[in-house]
Formats: sequence, structure tokens, C-alpha cells
Amino acid sequence: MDLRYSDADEKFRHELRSWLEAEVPLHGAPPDRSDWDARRVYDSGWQGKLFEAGYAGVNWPAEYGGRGATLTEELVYYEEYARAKAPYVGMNFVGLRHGGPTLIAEGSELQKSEHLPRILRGEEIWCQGFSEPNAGSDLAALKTTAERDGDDYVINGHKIWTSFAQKADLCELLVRTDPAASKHRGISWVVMPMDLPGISIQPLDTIRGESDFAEMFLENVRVPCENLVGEENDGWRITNVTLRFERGSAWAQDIYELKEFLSDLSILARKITRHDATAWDDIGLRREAGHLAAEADALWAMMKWQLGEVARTGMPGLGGSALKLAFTELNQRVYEFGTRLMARASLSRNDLADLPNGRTVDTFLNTLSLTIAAGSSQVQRNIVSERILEMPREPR
Amino acid sequence: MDLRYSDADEKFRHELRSWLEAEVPLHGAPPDRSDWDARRVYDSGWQGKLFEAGYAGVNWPAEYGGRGATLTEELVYYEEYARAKAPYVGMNFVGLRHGGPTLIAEGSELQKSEHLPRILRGEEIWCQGFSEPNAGSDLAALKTTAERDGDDYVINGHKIWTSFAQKADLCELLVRTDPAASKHRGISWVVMPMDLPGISIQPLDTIRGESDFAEMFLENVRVPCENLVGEENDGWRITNVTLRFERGSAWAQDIYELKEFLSDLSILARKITRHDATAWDDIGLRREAGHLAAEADALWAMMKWQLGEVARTGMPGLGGSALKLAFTELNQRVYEFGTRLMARASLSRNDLADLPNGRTVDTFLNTLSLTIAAGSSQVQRNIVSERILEMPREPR
Amino acid sequence: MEFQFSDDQMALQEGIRTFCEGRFPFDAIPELEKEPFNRGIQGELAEMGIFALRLPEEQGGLGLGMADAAIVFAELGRRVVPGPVIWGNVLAGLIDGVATGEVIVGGLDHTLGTSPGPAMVEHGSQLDALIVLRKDGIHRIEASALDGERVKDPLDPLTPILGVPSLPAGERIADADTASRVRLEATTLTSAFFLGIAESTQEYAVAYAKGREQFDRPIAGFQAIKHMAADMYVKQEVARAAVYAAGCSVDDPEIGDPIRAVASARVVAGEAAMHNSRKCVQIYGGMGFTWEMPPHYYLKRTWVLENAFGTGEDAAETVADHIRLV
Amino acid sequence: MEFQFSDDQMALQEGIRTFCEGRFPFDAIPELEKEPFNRGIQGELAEMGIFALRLPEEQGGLGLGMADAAIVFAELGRRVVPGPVIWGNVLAGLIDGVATGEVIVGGLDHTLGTSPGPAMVEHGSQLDALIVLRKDGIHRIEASALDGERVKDPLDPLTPILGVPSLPAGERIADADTASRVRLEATTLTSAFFLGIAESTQEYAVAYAKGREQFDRPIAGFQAIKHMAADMYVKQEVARAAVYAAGCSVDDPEIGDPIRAVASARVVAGEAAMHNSRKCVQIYGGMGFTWEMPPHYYLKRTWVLENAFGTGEDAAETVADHIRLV
Repeated sequence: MDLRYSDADEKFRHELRSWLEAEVPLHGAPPDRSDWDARRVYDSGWQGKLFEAGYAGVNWPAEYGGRGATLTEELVYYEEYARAKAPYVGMNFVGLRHGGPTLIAEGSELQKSEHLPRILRGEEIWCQGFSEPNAGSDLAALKTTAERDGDDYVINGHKIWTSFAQKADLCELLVRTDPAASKHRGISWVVMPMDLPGISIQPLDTIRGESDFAEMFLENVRVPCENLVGEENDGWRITNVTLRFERGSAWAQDIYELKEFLSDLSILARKITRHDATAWDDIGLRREAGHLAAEADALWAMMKWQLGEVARTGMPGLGGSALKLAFTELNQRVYEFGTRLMARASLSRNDLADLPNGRTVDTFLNTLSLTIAAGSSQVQRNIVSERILEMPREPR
Repeated sequence: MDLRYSDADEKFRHELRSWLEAEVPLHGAPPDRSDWDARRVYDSGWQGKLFEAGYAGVNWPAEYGGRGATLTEELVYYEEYARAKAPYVGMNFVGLRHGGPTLIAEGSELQKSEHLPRILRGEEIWCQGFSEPNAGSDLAALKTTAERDGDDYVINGHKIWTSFAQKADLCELLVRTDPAASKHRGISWVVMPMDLPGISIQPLDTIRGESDFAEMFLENVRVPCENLVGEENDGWRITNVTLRFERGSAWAQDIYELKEFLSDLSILARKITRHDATAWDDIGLRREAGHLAAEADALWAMMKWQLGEVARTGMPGLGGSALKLAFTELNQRVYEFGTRLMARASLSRNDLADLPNGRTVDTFLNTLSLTIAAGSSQVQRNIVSERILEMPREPR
Repeated sequence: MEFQFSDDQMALQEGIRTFCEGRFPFDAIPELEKEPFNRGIQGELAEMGIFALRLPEEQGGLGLGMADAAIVFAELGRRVVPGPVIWGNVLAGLIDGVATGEVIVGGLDHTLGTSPGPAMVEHGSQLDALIVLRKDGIHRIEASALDGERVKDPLDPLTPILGVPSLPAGERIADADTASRVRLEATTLTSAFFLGIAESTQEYAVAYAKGREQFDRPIAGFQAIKHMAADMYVKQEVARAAVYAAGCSVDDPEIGDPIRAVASARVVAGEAAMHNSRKCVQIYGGMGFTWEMPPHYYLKRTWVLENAFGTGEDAAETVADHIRLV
Repeated sequence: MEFQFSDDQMALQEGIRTFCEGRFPFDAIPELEKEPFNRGIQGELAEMGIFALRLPEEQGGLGLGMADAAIVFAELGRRVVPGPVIWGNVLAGLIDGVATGEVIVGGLDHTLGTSPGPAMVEHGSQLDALIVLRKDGIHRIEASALDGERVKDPLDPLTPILGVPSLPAGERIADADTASRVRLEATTLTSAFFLGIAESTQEYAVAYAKGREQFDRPIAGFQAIKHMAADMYVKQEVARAAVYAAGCSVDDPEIGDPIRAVASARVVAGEAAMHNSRKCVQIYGGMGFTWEMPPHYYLKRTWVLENAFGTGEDAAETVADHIRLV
């Protein structure tokens, strides 16, 4: 279990650090969250720069435009990226973190060569069409139908929590292709272009006052059958591949960023006056910061194992549910801690007077979605207890 | 909602305080927990003194030897008792805290006049024969049978967690009198003398290394039918009366003692040196003490409402489950806090060098039983959610 | 001597509840967001006696006590009623025109020091005067003297904020003892508001769970949800007992040390509100994360109040300082 | 470069597990309680290489690293192996005869100060020498100089205690840097032992829940129990990652700041052991409260270790002090 970085890794670190130091300031601050056009330009533009410099898809195969990096290079990449406070993955989340990885694992040669390079270049924004109003925790209850008509699927249904739907080019969509089959059997996983007729989007305002999510209504949308990924009716298995990535390794970057954020807070706490001393002089606060940092360290170590598993088997293991449980709840606690440190400044969601109060409280609000999305904590505990610990399934 | 104490209450407080100040030291320290004979003498003797002085059964009817006190007198009693660090109720627990109260609510005139005064005088020690090896959380699954034979019930079965069985005179026993009826219908509540032939006792060593619990084997034990409390086969209803007391009001004294214990700890923390200062200088520790004390205050206020309900309706309400949930978990946290304060002195269960280390860690171990006994926290949460919040029952 | 609400108290609670449900129902919130508070709302609240509650009858008040006021403010919490209502109640006897709603005051508690960043004045644009509690007493700053900027995105959409980088000293209008008393009363009302939030979020969550079906049954039937709801109920009930005990102690210190009782209530009620509003988001699931649903309003208001009169941690310290040592 | 155990490490784990399950099975505990540790057991452990693990081969050791030692000590934790095993491992290179089991040493960590009450010397009656870590270095006290009394009821029945009211100064045998290193290594092994406890209590609890039926089905089928078990598993896996990362950092500081990595492991592994052993009691229900069942041994040993090389809170402070500031 040699976790050391090689000389080559350190050389890579040095190059990447220099590049990020030059490029991150040039790319500027992110636009207002409500300005969708500007956000797409910002997120895609940054992804394009990463691609040009050879830093897109570090662990993706080189033949599809990835770097094909070693595991340690991948870790170096996450560390340096977080330390440089480089732009958040933003609209590229679905494509980079689970849509693309699903194609790598399950897509046809044609699908891979068509989409993967475009995702890496920031040219293709993906969204996720999994959940429906009555298929949330019980995802397999989804009702959106796809009926074959010639070379097309004709799709009808109602999706929800479709992030970035307004600006996405493609959607990883779950549809029911065999209504007669049992719940988990008749599902298929298709790639749906978002510019087809019959798709309408209704933004959903979130707790943060933005509309990164939307409802998506599908009315006789004709998607070519060749957009099917894997076999027809084998979509539930492929869904689980996607979910493994979404739960297991999609957060690698974020865990390291959490460590960085705790560093930032501990610096800030030394500057904030509270009760005639600095906040950091409070031993209770220091202990709490130490606790949180200890857990972040542990999760970063755990993520390394998880990424090791991806490198070895091509997919995160079931342990991803354990990692997601721990990470999402830690994330909430860290940002709550930060929000408490801001005291009354947290009453504004905009940064004020050089304080990171706005982004801290806004991120805190966002963390509340983490224990709900991609399978709630309750669903993850069912998975851990039933599939890892082999405890009895729920009575139906 | 006038919570003030009247002049009469304060007069009662003054008398009781003087009496306790004189009598508590005279009664001496409790004997070793393994010396059952001495424990019975100690516990019964103290109860007898309380009775003689008019302080037994403060809220029990005067006609059965109680004080018939007002609600505020009852509260004064708990407060002064705890402040005086008077002997723990010990072996009188079952009789005083739920056996007797069940008789007051459901017993016949004969049963009340026979048992209540004897319980108050410390002459009758009761134990509880409810649980069985396969009827714990699912108490109504109990299998101990009672068949009528002439004027007797002939009882066979196997009980567990029978506290003080070794020295008890009577047992509040649940038996199945109608094996053909549905689970909750065929149960009866009887008073079983512990000196009858056919009863054998097997002590169970607890986590504290004592055997306050036992298994009880019943083989053709003949209990007179007149010992039935309430109607035959109506025992489940009466069981719930007993459990209401056990969960709802039995802890009144203990809550106030928790407040006293926190006072003791805060005094001690000012004397203990830790990291070149006193433990109390640690703001983190002080905050934690304050948190715990705040919760203890709140539970004492909640218990006052609960006792108000007992005074009004004769029985604690369903809210007792909420109180039990909060109290038992707070109790664990308070004693864990105390145990941490003792640091390495907690490695001994005997008090050392004027420290309360032994009783603190020993009580901490004991608190682990509180979230299990009298209906586990999981059972209480089912009760609160199903019976108070009217959420659906478990699928069967 | 009673341990339950008196008939008068039940009537008071009922009256305020009816008013709040009529005036601040959930579907009125989108409209309220545009202007959460103004002279009109202040007037309606004044008419209900919210501010004059505890004033003697000869001063036009209702002559009620702190325990009664706690009952009233728990009702305001249940509907996250906007505005500087706590300040209005605790200052009604000190500043002319507040009791009747003619003068609108808001405030800041700087007893324990200031927060980082500009002073965050709630409803700053609607105030006639800003009141600041400091260790040495109560200070009054005229609204015209406040040089600040309205915060673009306040955390709580029902609590607009004026950010004031530099706060004028103002005029000292009352002494340190009065400041302490006002802070104690305001902390009691804050705890009561928290209690209302804890209750309401528990009720919303349970109702939602009963209606939401997954795996062919209401999610209210799953133990994970049931036990979460049970814990919410326990926290609310613990808070309820503590809040009324605190109110009673303020009314009559013979019942118990009011400083400790109020701080204890603040600790448990604040935790109940925070816990329950977060669990309410969780039980609503994805819908709990939307602006359209109730949970976030409660969570956000909880956060505002958490930073109003000292934090829950500050209150825990106060309790520790008041643990009886004999 | 690997992120999983190497084949050698798997074999090491397997070997120690087989030994521990054979020598310290649950049904041997009643016998062990009479004399939890003695020269015989020390010899058997020495023969397994427990103490000499990390000594170079030329000194008769196995030449393994801290990561390997962590694997071994997690196995000891799984069976709550008694004795001053951590002290033996960290002192094997400093004190002659420890590696081979001929000399038995135990110790006290007084780096952060002393506890209230007498010095609590674990296995005090079995020691040849007592080692004390102080800020200024490592001190050795001969057993014959210890004037103490055996504690009647030690918390952990497998950890007898000699209470020593007044500890002699002893002889200083190593400097402050060595003391720091020994403490760091001992903390790593403590964390590994915690990991083993967390694993074992999770496994016991799940197995018990599968076999225990109430309401006509295994209690393992109730969500309340399933989710508790899932949380136990999560804590164990988080601790596992942290413990091995700590071991690797001690072996090679280039991987990461070993002081922070070890303190982080100590925090999460200590919490995992405490959480899981308590939940194990709860899941066993009444049986968990009996002396006859496994849970209490784990809980009690966890408590002993919690107070061995600083507490979890002390470790959290250490982590905070080592948060990177650039």
C-alpha cells in the first residue's frame, strides 16, 4: 500500500500548479447564477482550456481525449485543483462525473467516440433525466415511456430535478421500454438530444433562490434508437453503474475542497474577534474544527481507496454508499460550522466586506440537498444494510 | 399556570429538609451491591423511616398510608430528597414506582388495603415479571401460561429481567390466561407471592458486575385466583397502565438528581487540574455542562406537566414516551460527561481518593440499560409516531 | 396552582392562532416576500396587542405576563410572522408609540460584542429608530442617521437586511439593568418563536410524509421517517416545557432563577427549531429543497434568530455560569 | 503503487487473525478474567512477533512498518486482546528484552499532564518496569519502586489496575523527541485497536440482529436496526481508511504530515469504537447489558484506550493545530 508520489507525479504537480496559477485568475470570477448564457460560456470555456492544456478527464482513456493518467496523477490533480481554487465543474457535472463514465463502461464504440471528446472539450453539456415526481427514492417506479416507432423511440413523460436542463445539449434519460415487465426489468438508458421537439422545461426555484433544477415534460419526443446505451430493458443495471459513479467517485474533488475550506476558515477564525479574543482562541471552536478536519482527512483517505477500486475494476464499489453517507453529512456540518463563524454576517447570501459569508451560507443551504440527491441518506443506509451487511430487505 | 410554591409548601420543605439532614447521615452508606441481605435491610429500613415520619408515598392516597400531598408538595419532596442525597429507592423501585400505582388505578379495594401500606412501610418488596426471553420489545408475545385449577392459577413459564427477584416478596406477573385468543387479548396481570413452590431464580450478571436482574423459572406455581388484578384477559390494558407509570412518572426523582449531579460535577471541575488550568476553565467543557443542565432543566419542567397530568387524570399520558426518550438519552450523556471528567480515574469502578469516579462510571454503565428497559428507545419512537403522530403502523 | 394552561391562556392562544392563520397563511408568502414588513402590518399586529401585551392596563396594555407572551410568540413562530416583533414587544414600555404600532423599532444586541462585517440591521429600511443593547445600557439611533446599503440577497426572504458598515453611537436611553432585562425578555420571546417553528415544521413534515407515497406506501410508514418524526416531536415537547417555565420564572423569580431558566429554554428551543426545520427539509426530500415549499422559510428564520440575542452556545455558557453550587 | 493491501499484508492479517481467534476466542474470556495477562501470554504474543514487528531484521525483528503494525493491532482489537501490548510494541527497540517477551513493560502517558486521583497503572502487578512519557522525555520506574494498591473493581475486567498514589520520578532513559515519536506510534496502534473494536462490534451486532426475532421477524429487518448497523459500518470504514493512512504517513512522512494523520485517525477511530460498542449494547438489548455477552468488553476497553494517549478531544486539538495555513 504505497501511497507515495513518484518523481513523475511531482513533476506533473509542478506543471499543473504553474498552469493553474496563470490561468485561474485569467478566467475571472463566475457570473451571476441567474445568467444562464454567461454561465454556459464560463463553464464550457474553462473546460475547453483544461482540454487544450491536457488536463481534461485525467483518468479517462487517452483515445477519447482523456489524459489516461495514473491514479497518483489523478490525486495530484484533485489536490492542486482545489488548492488553486479553480472553477467549479458547474454545468459539466453530469457529463464529466457520471454520464461520461457510464459511457466509458457501457457505451458503444460509436457513442464513446462521439460524446467523450466533446464532453472533455466542454462542447457538450449533459443533464440527468432520472427522477420523476412519483419516482424519487423509488426510482425504479419511473413511468416515462418509450415506444418504438420505426428507428425512433417516441417518448412521453415527466421528469424532475433535471439540473441545467435549460442549457444542456444532451440528457441521460431513463425510460420504460417494456411496460409489461416487472418494475426493474423494463427500463432503458438513452441519450436524448435536448433540442428535439416536444421537450419543455419548467425551472424549479431552489432554497438558494436559483433554478439549477428543472422539471422536464416530454411529449412525443422522437429519439433515434441508436441512442440507446447498452441493451433495451437492461437500463436498471446501467442505471446502477451511473449511480455508482454518482455516489462513489463523483465527489473526489469536493472532498479535497472541503479540506481547503477548513484551512480557509481556520485562517479567518484567527482574524475574527469574538468576546474580546479571536474566534480561534476558543478551545471549543478549535476542537470542533479539528474534529471536522479529522473526518475530512479520513474521507480523503477513503476516497483514495475508492479511486483505487475504480482504477482496478472500472467502477466504484458498493462502499461508495458508505462514502456518500459520510461525506454528505460531513459537508453539512462543515458549512454549518462556517456559517456559525460568520455570525450575523450569514444573514446575507452575498459576500460583504471581504468576508466569505455569502458563499459560506449559500453553500450551507446547498449541502442540504446532498443527503437527498443521488439517493437520500435513508436509501444509502438501506443499500449498506441490505447489500453489504446482508440484512433482510424491507417488507413489501 | 402558576408554578409558585405556597407558604404551606415552604413550611413542608423546611420540615422535610431538617428531617433529612438529621436522618440521612444516620442511615449510613449503602452496603456492597452483592450483599443482598444487607441491601434489603438497608432499603427497607430507610423506607420504614420515611413512612414513620410521614414521608412515604407523598402522592398516594392517605387512606392507604400515603401522604396524599398536593402536587407542589410532591415537587418539593423530590427536590429536597435529591438535594439531601437521600438513599436511592433501590429494591422498593417496582412497588413504589409502578406496582403500587397500578394497584391504586386498577386494584380491588382488598388488594389496595393489603399491599399499599406494606409497600409504603418497606415491608413488601416487589419485582417485575413481564419480559420473557422471546418477548422483549414484543412484550405481548409472552408465553407464560396460567391455567385455572379450582381457585388457583397454575403457572408455567420463563421470565427474564426480573429485578431484585432474589429478595422480593411479590411479583407483578403477566401470564397468558387464554391461549386461543389473539396476542393482546389473552393476557392477565397477577400478583404472585415469591415464596411459592415451583419458583426458581437464576441471577443474571450485568455489565456492572452485579446481579440485580434474574431469570425466573415457573413450574406449576399455584397462585390464588384472587390475586388477579382487574379482569381476567384484560391484562394488556393493565400492563399499559403499569408501563405508563414506568415510563412516565417513575423518573421524577431521577431527573432532579441529574440536576444535582451536574451541580456536583461543576464544583468538582473547578478543582480538577487539566492542561495547566482547572477543567472548568475550559470553555468547551463549560458549554457542554451548560447544554446538559439546560436539558435537565427542561425535562424537570416537562416532568412537572406530566405530574400535573397524573394529578388530574390518575395516570401519566402518552407523552411519557417522549419524556422517557429524552430523559434516558440525556442521562447517558450526563454520566458520559462525568466519566470523561474523571479521565483515567474512571478506570476504577470504586471511588478513589475522594473522587466520585467509581460511582460515576458505574452509573454511566447503568444508564446504558435505560434506553433498553421499560420499552427500548426504538419502541418508544414507534409509540410516539404511531399513537401520538398517527403515522402508519409497522407492516406485519 | 395549575400546571396546564388556564382557560384564559387557551383563549389567548386560540385567538392569536386564528389571526396568524388568517393573516399569514402559507400561500400569502409569495406576496409577503415583496415587502415582508411595513407600517400596515405593524398596525395590524399592534391591534392584536402583540406589542402592548405586557403593558399594564392603565397604559393601554393587556396586563399579561411573560408566560402569556410566550404563548403568543410561539404562535407567531408557527407562521414565521415577519418583522421586528420581538423588539416591538420588549420596547413597548420604553419607547412611546411602539405599543400602538405608530413607531417601528428594530434592534441589535451588542451585549456580547459585535459580529464580523457590517452591522446587519433587520428590516432596516422600515424602521423609525434602531435600538442597540450594549453592556452599559440601551442606545437609540434615529433611522435617518443610518448610512447603509440594502443586502441584495438576504438569507431569509422575509427578513430584509440593511448592512451598515459604521454604526453611529446614538443616544443612551436606558441603563445597564434595563438593557439586561430587555435582553432577558427578548431571549424568552425568541425561545417561544423557536418553539413555534419546531412545532410547525414537525407538523408539516408528518403531514407531508403521510401524503407522499414511494414503494407503494406512504413514506410515513417507514421506520426511518417515523423515528425521525418522533425525535422531532420529543424536541418540540421538551422545548415547550422549558419555554413556559422560562416565561413563568420571568414573571415570578421565586419559581426559579429567571436567567438560568431563560437561557435553558433558549438552548433547547433553539436546538429544537434547528433540528426540526432541517429534518423537515430532509423528509420533504427534493421538494424540501425548493423555494416553493414551506421548510426553508422556517430554517432561514431559525438562523436569523440564532444570531439575534446571543447564540445557543452563548446561552449554554450562561446556564453553566448559573449552575447552583451549594 | 497500490491502494489496497499487498499480498504480504493480507497474509499478515490472516495469520494474526487465526492466532487471535484461536488464542482469544470469546469463550476463553471467563478464564482470562481471572488473570488477564501474565508472562505466559506475553511470551505467546512475542512469539507471534507482536512486539518485534517493526524492529529491523538484524535486531531479530520482522522489519515491517507502521502500516503493517496497524493491520496487526486492528486484529488484536477485534478480540480485545489483553495486556500492555501497545507499550510492548513501541518500546521494543528501546528496552532490552521487551521484543522477546522476557521483560514486561507498561506505561503512562503524562505528556499532557496527569489525571485526577492516583496514577492508574494498567496490569501494574505484572510489570517489570513502568514507563512514563513526559514532555521532557521517557522515564523508567522499576516495578519494585511502585507503592500502590490493586483496584478492587477495574472498569475493564481484562485490564486490572494498580492505583499508585505517588509516582516515583524514575530514571530518564530517552529524550523529548523520542518520547514524541513513541507517543505518535502508540497513538497509531491505539487507533488501529479502536478500528478492530469498531469492526468486531458491528459484526457482532449484525449477527445478533439476524438471529433475534421479535414481532415474528428478525429484528435485523427493522429499519431502525438496519440504519443503525449501516452507520456502524460507515464509521468502521471511515476509520479503516484513516488508520491505514496514518500508518503510511508514519512510515513515510512524504505521504502526509504524520502528526496530523495520526491525530485524525485517533479522532475518527476512537469515535467509531465508542459509537459501535455502544450501539452494539443497544442492538443486543437486555442481553447487551449482561456480563455474559461480548458488547461490554469492547465498550470498556474502548474507554480504557480513550484515556491512554490523550483523549479524542486532545487529538482533535492536535488536528486543529496542524491545519495547513497556506
